Amino acid sequence: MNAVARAAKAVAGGIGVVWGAATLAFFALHLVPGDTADILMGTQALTSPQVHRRITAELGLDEPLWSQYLRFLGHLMHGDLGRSYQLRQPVWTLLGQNAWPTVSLGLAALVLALVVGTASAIATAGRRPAWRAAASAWELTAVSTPSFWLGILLLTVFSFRLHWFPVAGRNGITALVLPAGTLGLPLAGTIAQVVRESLETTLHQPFMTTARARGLGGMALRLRHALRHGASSLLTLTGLLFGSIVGGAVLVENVFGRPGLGSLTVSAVTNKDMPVVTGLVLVSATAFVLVSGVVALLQPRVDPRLRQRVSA
Amino acid sequence: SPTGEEATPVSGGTLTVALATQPGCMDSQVSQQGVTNTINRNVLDSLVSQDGSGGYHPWLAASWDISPDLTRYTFHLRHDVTFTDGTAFDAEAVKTNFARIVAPATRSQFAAGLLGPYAGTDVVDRYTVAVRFTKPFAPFLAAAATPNLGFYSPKALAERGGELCGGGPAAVGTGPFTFTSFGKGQGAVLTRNPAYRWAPATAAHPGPAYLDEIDFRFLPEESVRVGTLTSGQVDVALAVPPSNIATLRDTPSVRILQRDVPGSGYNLYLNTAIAPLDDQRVRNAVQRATDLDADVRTVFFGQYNRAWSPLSPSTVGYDKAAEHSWPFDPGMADHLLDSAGWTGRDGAGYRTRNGVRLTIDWPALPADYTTNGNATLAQAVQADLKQVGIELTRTPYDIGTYLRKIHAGQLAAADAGWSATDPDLLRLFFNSADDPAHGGQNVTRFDDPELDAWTSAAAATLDPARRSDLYRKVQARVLELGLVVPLYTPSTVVGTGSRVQGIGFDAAAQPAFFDAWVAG
Amino acid sequence: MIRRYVLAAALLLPATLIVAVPDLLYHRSPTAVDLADALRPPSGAHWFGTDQLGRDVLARVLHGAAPSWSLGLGATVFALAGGILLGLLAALAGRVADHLLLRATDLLLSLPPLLLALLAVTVLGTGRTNVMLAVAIAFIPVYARMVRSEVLAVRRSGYVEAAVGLGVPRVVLALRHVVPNTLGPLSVLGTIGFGSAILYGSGLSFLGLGARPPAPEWGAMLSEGRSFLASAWWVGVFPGLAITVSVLAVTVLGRQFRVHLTGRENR
Amino acid sequence: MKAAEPLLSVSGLEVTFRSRRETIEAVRDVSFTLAAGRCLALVGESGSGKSVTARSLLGLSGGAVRAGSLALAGTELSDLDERGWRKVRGRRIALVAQDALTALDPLRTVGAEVGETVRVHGLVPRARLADRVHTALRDAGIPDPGSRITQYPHQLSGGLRQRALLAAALGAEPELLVADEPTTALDVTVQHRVLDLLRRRKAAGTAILLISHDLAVVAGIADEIAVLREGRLVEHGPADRVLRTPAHPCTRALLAAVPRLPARPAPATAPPAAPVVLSVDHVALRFGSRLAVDDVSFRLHEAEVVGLVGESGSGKTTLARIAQGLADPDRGQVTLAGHPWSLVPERERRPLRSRIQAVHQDPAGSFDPRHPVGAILDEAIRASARRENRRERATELLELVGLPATLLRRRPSTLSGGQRQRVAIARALATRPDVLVCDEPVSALDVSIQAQVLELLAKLRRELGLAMLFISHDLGVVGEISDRVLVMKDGRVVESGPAAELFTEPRHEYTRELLAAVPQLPAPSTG
Ligand SMILES: Nc1ncnc2c1ncn2[C@@H]1O[C@H](COP(=O)(O)OP(=O)(O)OP(=O)(O)O)[C@@H](O)[C@H]1O
Ligand SMILES: Nc1ncnc2c1ncn2[C@@H]1O[C@H](COP(=O)(O)OP(=O)(O)OP(=O)(O)O)[C@@H](O)[C@H]1O
Ligand SMILES: [Mg+2]
Ligand SMILES: [Mg+2]
Repeated sequence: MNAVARAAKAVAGGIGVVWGAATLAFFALHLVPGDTADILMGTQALTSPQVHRRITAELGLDEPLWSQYLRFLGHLMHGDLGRSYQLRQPVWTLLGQNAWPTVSLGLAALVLALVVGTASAIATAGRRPAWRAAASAWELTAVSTPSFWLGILLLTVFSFRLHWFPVAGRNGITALVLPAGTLGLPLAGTIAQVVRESLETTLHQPFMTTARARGLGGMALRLRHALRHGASSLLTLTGLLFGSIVGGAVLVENVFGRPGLGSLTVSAVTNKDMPVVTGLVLVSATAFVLVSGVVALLQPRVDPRLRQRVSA
Repeated sequence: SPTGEEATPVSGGTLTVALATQPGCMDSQVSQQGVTNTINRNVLDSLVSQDGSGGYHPWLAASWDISPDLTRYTFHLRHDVTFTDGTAFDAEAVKTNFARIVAPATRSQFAAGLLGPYAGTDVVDRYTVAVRFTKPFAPFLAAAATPNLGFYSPKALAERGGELCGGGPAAVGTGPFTFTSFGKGQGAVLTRNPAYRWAPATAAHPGPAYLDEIDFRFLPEESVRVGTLTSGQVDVALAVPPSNIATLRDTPSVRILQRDVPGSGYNLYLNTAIAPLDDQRVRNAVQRATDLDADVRTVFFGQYNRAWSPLSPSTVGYDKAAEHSWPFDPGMADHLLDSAGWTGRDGAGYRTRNGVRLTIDWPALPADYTTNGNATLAQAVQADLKQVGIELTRTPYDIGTYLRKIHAGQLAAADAGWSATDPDLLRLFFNSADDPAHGGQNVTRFDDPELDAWTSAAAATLDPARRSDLYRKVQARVLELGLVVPLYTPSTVVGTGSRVQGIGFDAAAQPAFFDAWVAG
Repeated sequence: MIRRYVLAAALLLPATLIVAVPDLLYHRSPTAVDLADALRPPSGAHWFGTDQLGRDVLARVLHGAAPSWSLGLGATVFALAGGILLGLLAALAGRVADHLLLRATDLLLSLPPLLLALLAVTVLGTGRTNVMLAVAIAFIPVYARMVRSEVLAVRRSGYVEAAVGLGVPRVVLALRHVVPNTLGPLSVLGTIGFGSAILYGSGLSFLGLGARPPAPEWGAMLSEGRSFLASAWWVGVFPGLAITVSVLAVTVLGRQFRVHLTGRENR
Repeated sequence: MKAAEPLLSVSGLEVTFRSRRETIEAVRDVSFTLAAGRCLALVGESGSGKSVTARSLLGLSGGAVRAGSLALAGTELSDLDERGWRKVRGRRIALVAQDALTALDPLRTVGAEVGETVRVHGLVPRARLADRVHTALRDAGIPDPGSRITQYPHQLSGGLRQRALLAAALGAEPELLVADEPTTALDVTVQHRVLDLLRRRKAAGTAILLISHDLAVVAGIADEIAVLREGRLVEHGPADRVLRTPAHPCTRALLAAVPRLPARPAPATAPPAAPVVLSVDHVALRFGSRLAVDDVSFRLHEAEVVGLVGESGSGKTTLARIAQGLADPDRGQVTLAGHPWSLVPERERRPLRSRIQAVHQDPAGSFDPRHPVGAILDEAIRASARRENRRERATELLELVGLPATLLRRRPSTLSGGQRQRVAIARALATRPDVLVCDEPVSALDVSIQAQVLELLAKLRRELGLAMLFISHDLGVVGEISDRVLVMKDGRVVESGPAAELFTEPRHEYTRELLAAVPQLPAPSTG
């Protein structure tokens, strides 16, 4: 297969995933109980049945499901995501406003998690049990601490007591530190655990003896040889990392009062706000497809054995 | 100097305010959220202004006449009011706004309801406007005082009406501030309207607002909101959690302002169409078995008062006689239940009748739609009822299922707390015409001719004495029938930093920033 | 090796007993409200203090063990089983099946997890078992991917080739060589997943899809307790510790299991 | 003998492995010295502690080491901490590890691996590193080094990997080279070149500790020979003396077992009319641009042994994999006992699998690391058609290859190279196959065990009619066991014919080259 054909296939696969995700979201949302108009009105509405019917008709919710689906696909193909039922704004505007804060938060958290996680793993893999236990303890505590706790804790110490970082607001990069920490530390814990496991497996391989026989020691051994093997399993973890970031963003944005797709997701899903959910799913699926694409490109770079077809 | 009220207000400065909820739609004519009003009150003006004791004062309307049958309200508007985009405020503007509210395309979730039996608006002359109703509609002035019936510039409505939910510069009002920017989750920024000269009589000062800018931020997490206040990162924090109030009162750098919210308070409505609550004795037993004094004091750290009536004490028409009329009396509850035939006991200690356990389900709303305190209070009530052998279960529902069930009248008990300045609220909750299947709020599903007659009559008169009398009877009767267990009176608790002065409350106990100023 | 398992079992025995018979050692009701005794700090009478309704926090932590463990373990086991099955299918079945399964996991992974879990609860209905399944469903694609890539690596190895050369049937091959050799890395995720499942479940109860109050459940207690972080830390910290300690315990077991699998001595 | 100051002196070296179940004293009280420019060969039966001794010279034995003294040119090595060791390893003492197939990091290019020592010790400026790597690869006898630098270990044949390891070790020009079976996977021509390289290094002053079970190789280069047995030095002396007049019975046994090229045609042992069990017709397989197997055909009759020799990287292993049905050829086909064997679904192959078994070139990699020897054998026994007492059979199989039953509970990672290879042979025999594909089955075995295994294979063939495809670079071994021999070069069979004929009257240029390169043992003076 030449490169063009492969690229075309990858793009087609990606489009397939995005389409599938949108479809799944569409039907999922129709399965979510409750009437969209009711939910829009909320718990304290003064609605009359007429108003209710009008809203239903206006949103096209009275049509049969398949025709709603076709209409939905039609709009989708034109890149028309429509307006939010609840917020009444064009979905693109909402996504546009909220995408960057979440993306920057996610990236910052990811970088932090990668650095802290791999550092912790490298520093302790194959070392004395006491060290390993200590590292493992912090990692697992981070993993099993809910992000709202972690966020509140970090805020209490670093913002309220020490005044190092603001809670939120338009203060640029300093306002990103604590949220990224909150989102990133549990991830770092996961990464450290997985990478350490992989490092320790690698450190027992025969080629490690050869490498040591060349005068490589401690750090060099880990960085130059073992880490590559760890990176390979890390790449496999992208799905998890992606999900944790998208999922964790909700709570972190809530605690820090940050704008972002996370809080938008919760309100859109719970309010059955179809256009927004669709938009979010599209964004999320596209991002995932891109991330997996990058991973698919990176994986054979890290592990050359993947570059050839497997026979038998 | 932080000596308080005697100091002279100074102009200038930015006030940073931490809000507890993220507004969804920022269009006051559409949204039903309180937080939308908190922000928009500074941008949108109303025809009239209501004071804390139920009196009405001129605002955009210099005066008004009401037809004797309460179906036609004529307002004489001020001549000097302009929107911040330069458009003049006149009768046309009123008509355009009200027409928009009731237009189906607007899908108003709340304001359209406030207009009640709206029939139309007539432009009498440029500055005189008449609002017509198909039925007598006494609560209209109260409604007209809310930001939900505030006015957007007709020009802006025509040009950017579709963007109002997104807030920001598209929202052009006549208010003391202009809406500079809004981002979901990001916060809202309001900037002073220097041309403002039509503050209502209820305001403490005429002319423009003192503050240059108000910067609203959304911090839903309670402890974070408190932390930002105590660490000086915000000037004002709304919805201070009860657990922190006592400590904050003792914190020198913080001041606590508190005002009881008028309206229905926070109550538990019992569905009389579902067994075992179809038996009045069981309903009364629930009332008597609930030790609200202790429950409310503990759960809300002594900061909120228990309720005695389905109206909160700061509401016009509140019946003081309801107080202590149904005290905690587990003995009486036991007696009532025994007489209702719930005499058996099962292994878990609950009462039974013919082998059936005495169980009441009070469905739990998703956390987004309730507060930690309310959820905890429910557990306290659960424990109280267990003492007399009633099992109170709390089935968790997602919001969709919850609403479907409530509209179908399938929930045995439902909690609600509404803020409103007019006791007409009682009609929504207890008039049989307002049953949930028809979009009403009468989840008790109790069909009582007397209650129907009294609530309808009260909506058709403006005579304060007559209204009080009617509403007093309503309150007494619903308590006697056991349709409702009033739980507590919520209050608005605002924490401010010491440099902040002049924050007040409007009639609905919403914090008002027009008179606020910052020292230094 | 055996001795270590005995040791681990000995350690887990009290935990199991607590899960099975929560009031074996500590006889207090987890739901008894005592308003006069609300928010008391830890003391001789209440070892872990009391919560805002005067309920004994220790009793609630103990009684919360069973539902929390069943959520954590149940979801993890389900997700692992589902993930292993899908991952094996993807890696060992034909190209078409692999492609389809891969795309399907892609699809699930690409959705916001909240939506996925919500959908699961919606379709299955609320309730403890269904929340557990919902969490499991959200985890399955992650495990499936992990398994698949591990399987691909294992499949290239000499010992699988040797087994193929012996004519070992595909299923036996998968069970004897492939699965055990992928379990090592997977068990790391599994032990972490145990804790996340409990937290995830508490997230769902946030949306009105989780545990019923006043039943004690660690995730729910944790989120109740956060309002008191400054004033009454014990309300939230103890259930939090319970989760962490459980995760640590499960990890120690998992590590032991891994050592057994890989035949590597724990240095 | 020069009375030079010893570069390396070892006295009283002891290495023990302690596990919960047992304590293995792998090396006991070993002492020797080695001067610069000299070569000491460590020989001894498999599992006698050679590799462990070698590794402990770099502080990498993995067990508990006690030594009276371990000195390198005045530096006391046994006192070194990890940092100190690091300065010594690679630069002053270099190691060529025994298992070439697993000794290279699969994720790094050959160039990176080979250049590592030089880079780590900062021996040449970065800019000249590439040149240095290139030179090192060429010196180690790797043809077209430029194209190999960017390849990964799995793309190299066994012999190429071994040479890459050697290049990596010699790249930094160490004072002492510890080479553990550096030529096992090499065909004789390449072996010849590698030995030349070692000799040149020796002449340039490098001390060499050579471990090899191939006494002919040892004879060609070693100045002294030390014989290990069960961890003890049983004999130590000048090479010539030890080879000609061995003192210890163990040494004598080793020497007696060395196979030699047949001097005259032996009668063919396979009846010519025996049925064909395996038929390979015009198969070809390509990896990228490299044609690993190019139009190869041969037939294997019942009870026949076909030897396969040829240059390293010429496609022997690949051909073996095709024959075994583990790789499908791009062209051509394979038939096993009349059934189509290539390009058919695995489902159809599976019932026939037990009839064709293989000993892999890389036995270490062919064992599931989690399984102890017992489980490994058990799996194969179960795959055989017969019902039998599996435990007994496993013990019996181990006995067959000369291993004690105590090994059943050991994991492959704790076995010596020879022990592993014998386990692999035992496993291949477990199903009582008709055809055995052996890829270097005896290359890691010391001569006495090798003789034992060869005798075993010959017996199986005689008694059970076992047919074999036998790959080895050791022409002596091939000559001893094969009826017919195929010679491969660059993926093609360049010559084939009855073994005796081919070795005495080679026709192809390459075959002649091969034969000329075979190292010879000096004639024993006992006769
Ligand atoms: N890590 C280990 N743990 C336990 N036993 C070991 C370990 N490494 C080696 N041994 C044992 O030590 C003994 C010597 O092993 P060594 O590898 O030195 O043998 P060898 O002489 O190199 O044999 P061969 O020629 O087969 O490679 C063997 O019995 C082996 O099983
Ligand atoms: N997976 C692979 N990818 C690319 N090239 C390969 C692969 N496997 C083998 N080759 C190449 O195919 C050729 C033949 O390799 P093969 O392993 O069959 O050699 P061999 O004759 O067994 O050599 P040796 O005696 O050194 O083991 C070599 O050039 C090798 O580099
Ligand atoms: Mg060895
Ligand atoms: Mg080979």
